[in-house]
Amino acid sequence: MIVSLAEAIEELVRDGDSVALEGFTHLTPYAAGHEIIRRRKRRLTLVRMTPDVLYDQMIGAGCARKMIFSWAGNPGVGSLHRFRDAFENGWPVPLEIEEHSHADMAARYAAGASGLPFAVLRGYLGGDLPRYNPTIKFIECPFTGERLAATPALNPDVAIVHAQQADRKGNVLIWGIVGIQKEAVLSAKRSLVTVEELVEELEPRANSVVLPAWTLSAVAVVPRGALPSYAHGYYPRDNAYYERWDAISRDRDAFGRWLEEVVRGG
Amino acid sequence: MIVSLAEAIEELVRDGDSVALEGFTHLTPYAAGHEIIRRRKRRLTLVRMTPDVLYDQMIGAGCARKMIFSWAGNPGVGSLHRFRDAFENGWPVPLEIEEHSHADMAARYAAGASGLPFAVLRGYLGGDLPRYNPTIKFIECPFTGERLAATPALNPDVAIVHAQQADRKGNVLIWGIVGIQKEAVLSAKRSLVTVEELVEELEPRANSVVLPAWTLSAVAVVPRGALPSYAHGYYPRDNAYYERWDAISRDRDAFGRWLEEVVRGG
Amino acid sequence: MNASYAPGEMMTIAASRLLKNGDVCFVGIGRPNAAANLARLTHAPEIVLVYESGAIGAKPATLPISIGDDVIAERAQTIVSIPEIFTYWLQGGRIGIGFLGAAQIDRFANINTTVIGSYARPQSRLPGAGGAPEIATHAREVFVIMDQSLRSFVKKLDFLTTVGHLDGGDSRARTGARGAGPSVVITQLGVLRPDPASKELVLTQIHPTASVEDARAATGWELRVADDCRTTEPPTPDELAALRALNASRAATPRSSRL
Amino acid sequence: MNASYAPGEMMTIAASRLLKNGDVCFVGIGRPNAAANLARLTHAPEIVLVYESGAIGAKPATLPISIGDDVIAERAQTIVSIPEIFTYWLQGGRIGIGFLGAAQIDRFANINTTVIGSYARPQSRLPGAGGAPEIATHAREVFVIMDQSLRSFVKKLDFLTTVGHLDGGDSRARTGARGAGPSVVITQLGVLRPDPASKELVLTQIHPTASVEDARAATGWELRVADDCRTTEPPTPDELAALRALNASRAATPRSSRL
Repeated sequence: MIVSLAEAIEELVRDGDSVALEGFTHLTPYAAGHEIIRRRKRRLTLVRMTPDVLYDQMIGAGCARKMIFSWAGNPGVGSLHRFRDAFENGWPVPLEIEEHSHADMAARYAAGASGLPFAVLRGYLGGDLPRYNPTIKFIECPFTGERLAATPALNPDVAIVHAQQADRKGNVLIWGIVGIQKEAVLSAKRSLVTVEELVEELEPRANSVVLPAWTLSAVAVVPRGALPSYAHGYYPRDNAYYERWDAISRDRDAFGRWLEEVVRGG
Repeated sequence: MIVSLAEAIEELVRDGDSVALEGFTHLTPYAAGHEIIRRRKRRLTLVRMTPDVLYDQMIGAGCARKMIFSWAGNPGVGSLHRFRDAFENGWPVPLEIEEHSHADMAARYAAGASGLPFAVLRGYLGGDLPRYNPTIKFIECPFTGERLAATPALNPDVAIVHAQQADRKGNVLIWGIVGIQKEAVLSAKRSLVTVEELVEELEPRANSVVLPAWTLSAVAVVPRGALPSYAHGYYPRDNAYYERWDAISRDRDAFGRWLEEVVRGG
Repeated sequence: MNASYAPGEMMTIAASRLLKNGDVCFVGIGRPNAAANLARLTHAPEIVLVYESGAIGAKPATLPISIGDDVIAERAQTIVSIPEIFTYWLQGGRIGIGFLGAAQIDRFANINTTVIGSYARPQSRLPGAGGAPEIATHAREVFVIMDQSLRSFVKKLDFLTTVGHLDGGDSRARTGARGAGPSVVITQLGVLRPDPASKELVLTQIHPTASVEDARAATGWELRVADDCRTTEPPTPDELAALRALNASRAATPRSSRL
Repeated sequence: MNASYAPGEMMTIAASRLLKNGDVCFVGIGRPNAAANLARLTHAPEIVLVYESGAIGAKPATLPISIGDDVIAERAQTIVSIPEIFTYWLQGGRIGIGFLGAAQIDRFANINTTVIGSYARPQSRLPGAGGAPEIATHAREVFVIMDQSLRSFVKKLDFLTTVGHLDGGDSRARTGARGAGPSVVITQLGVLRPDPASKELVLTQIHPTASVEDARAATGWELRVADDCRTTEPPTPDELAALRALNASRAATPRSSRL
C-alpha cells in the first residue's frame, strides 16, 4: 500500500493510459508528474481541469498524445509554451486536445465516480465549444422537454493526487481547497496519492476529505511533493517558479536543459 | 432572519404546499412538524426519504393529502398506523402516495439543489416500483446506449430541517449524520432551520455542513426541537417514545387525545 | 461452556461468519447490522461497515437501533451526505457486500419489502424500498438474512421491490445490473445459495437446530437441497458471548418522555 | 490628498462600486478578484465572495494571485468540492453576480477566452472556458471587466466561448439560460450597458481619464453612446488607498527555488 514514488509510477502508469494528475492550484502533484517524465511514459492522455506548468513540462517531455481540459495556462503569468509547441507544431510529438468547461469536467468526474456513463448539465447552449468537441451532446429532459448538455463520464486509467497526510494503513486526509481530488480518485481505475507525511492518526477537520485506504491503489510519501504549488498547512506557493517557467518554456533549448536536470534526478 | 417558530411556520408553510421535513434518524424536526399541526395547515404534500412517527402524526392530524417517500415506518417498532389509516381508509382525509427508492430520492433532491430538471440513476430495472410510479421513467445514455432510470428533480415549496447551532446572523452548522438536509434546503423554494441554540461563532468541524444565512428563509431557536429523535452532541434518541407511539397510533381515540394535547400547546 | 442457543442466534452467527476481514459491507438495519457488527467484534476486526446514513468505516461502540444512530457516527472514519453515499460509494461500485433483510423472498432471491396483499389495498403495508434496490444492483454480491416461513419464502412475491436473480439464468445480468446479485440467504433454519446456472436457491447448509424437512416445510416452493448439504457448525461459546454482549449493548433509554 | 491615478485603477474602482453589500458574487481571477475584494474592504463588508475553487464566503487577508490560493481558503465560511460549487451553488441559481474577465467581447457582450485566430492554428491560444460559460449562464446577472481596444472589442469573435446576449434581443433567453446575462461591462475607458431591448452594448459612463472619442476609437464596431452618458466620479482618496494597499498585499514570495 505504502510504496516508493518510483515503484508506484512504474506499476500504475502504463504507456497509452489516460492519466489525471489533479489539483486546483492547491496540491498539484508535481513530484509524481516529474517521476512520469523520468520514467519516460509515452502516449498518455493527460486529463485535468486546469493544466498548468506541470502538464506543460510533461507535454514538452513527450509524455502526452492528448490533453483533455477546461482551462490551460500558467496562472497569473501567461501561456503554456510547451503545450502550444506540441499542439501547433507537433514538437516533440503531436498533441490532440479535447476542451470542455469547468462545470462540465467537474460533472464528468462526478459521473465517473458515481458509476454513471454520462453527466447532465445546463450549459453550452449557443456557444462554440460543442462545434469543436463532438463529445458534447444535447439531450431532452424526459419531464420538461428542456435541452440540456450531456457529456461522457470520466474514468481515467490512473488518477494521481497529492495530499497532506496518510496514516500507516494508507488512509488519506486532504484539507483546504479540496478541489476535484476525491472525484478524480474515485473515478479512476487505479489511483496514487502522494503525501507530505505519514502520521499515527488522521485528525479530520472542517472541510477535510478522507480517502479510505481501500479506495486507493497506492500511497507514496513525498515531502514537498506539490512544490511549486502549495500544500495548505505545509508550504506556500512558489510564485517565482511559475514566473521563471515562462522564459524556460518559451525556448526549446532552455527547456531541454531543464528536462535533462529533471531526468538526472532533479 | 431569526424568528419564532410560530411566525416561521405561519409565514413559510401555506396550505397545499409541498413540504420536506428532512432528517435521517438524526435531527428530525419534530417541533416544527407539531407547529404545523397546531396551525392546522392542510392539503400538504409531505416529502421525506424516511417518514417516521412525525409524518404519522401530521397525517393523522389531517395536514396531508399526499406523501412522497422511499421508506416509511416506525424504525425498530413497526408500521405507521395513522399513515395506513389515511391511505387505506381515507381517515381523517384521503392520502395519495408516491414511492421511490432512497438512491432515487437522494438523486432527486440533489438534482433539485443543482437546478437540473431531472436525475439519472442506475436502478429500478426489473423491479415493480416503476409500474406503480409513473414519475419513474427510463432514458438511454447518449454515449453507451445503456438504459438508465430518470426521475424528476425535487423542489419542495418548503424545506424544514433541525440543526445544532446558528450564529446571530443566521448561519447554520450541522454535524454528525448530515443526511440529506443540505440538499433538502438547497432544493426548496423556501426554507426554515430550527436550531438547538444560538452561538457567538460557529466552529465547523470534521464532517460538518455549513448553511450560510443567505441560503435560508428563516431560522428559529427551538431547544430540544428534534426530540424524540436525537441531536448529536445534545441529547440521545428517546426510543421509548417511538415504542409508545405504536399503541397510541393504532387507535383513533388514543390518537385524538394525543392530538388535543399537542394542539393545546404540548 | 456449551450454552444452548436460539435459532435466531445461530442465524446471526452463521451470517457473521460469511463476512471476511477487510470486506466492505453496506449494512442494512436489523439482523444484517447485528451480524456485521458481530463479525467486526470477532473474526473480522478490519471489516469496513458502510451505512446508508452516510457513515463509512463505522465502528459503533454499542449495537445501533437504527442506521442513523449517533453510535454509528461517533467512531466512523468519515461521514458523507446521503446523495454521496448512494452515488460515489454504492453506485460507484465500491461496495463488496450488500447485506439486506427482507419480508418476502422468492426462489430466485427477489425481495419484497413493500406490501403484502395488493398495493392499493394492502394486507400488510411494509416500509418500502429504502436503499435495497440499489444496494442489490450495485454491490458486488448480496447477502440476505431473514426468517424462513411459508409467509416469507413465497412462490410469487406480492411486490418485486428488489431484484435478486429476477427470472433466473442470466435474466439479472440482462437488466444491466453490475453486481452479481444474491450469493447467499441465511435463515434461522439454514443457508441457501443460488445454483450457478439456474440461479434458483438451493439449501446448502442446515443449522443444528433444524432439519431439512423443517426447511422444506417453511418454503413456499419445492425447495432444492444440495447433495452435499452440510450441518452448520454450532455457535462457539465465544461467538455466543460476543453476540449476547452486543445485543445487550443496545441502547436501553430509560429516560421517560411525554408523548 | 487628491492623488493621480491610473486608468486601470479607475476601472477596478468603478467596478467595485457596482457591488453592493450582501451581494453574492462568483469571482473570476484577475481584475474581478481585485474589484470584488476592494468592494469587500470598502463599502460592502458583507459581500459574499464565492470562488470556483469551492470557497464560499471567502475573506482573503491578502489579494490572492489565483482563485485556489490558501488565503482564499483560510477565512472562508465553508469550502465545498468543485462539483458541488458548480452544481448546488452556481447551477442551482444561488449566485447573484457572476464577475468575469475576457480577452475578446462583441457588441452583444459575448465573450472569447479560447483562441485568437483559428482553433487549429491559433494566433494566440488563450486558457479556454474555465468556469465562464456556466457562470454567465446561471448567475442572475453578469459583470464583465476588461481592457477596451480594437483587439478586444471586436466586430466578430474568433471563438464564442461564453454566451452574453448572443444575437441580441431575446436570443439569449431562447437558449434556456436562466440568468439575465451581462448587465455591465467595465473598461479602463468607461462603462457599457446593454440596451434593454436590442441588448447591444451602449456606453453609459466615461471615466475622467478618457473621452467618448477614445472609447469609439477602441471599439471594433460603431459604438453607441447613451444620450445621458455621464462622467464617472473619480476615485476617492480612500478608494485609491484601499486598492493600492490591496495590490501591495499580493504575495511577493521572495523565496528562491530551483527550476
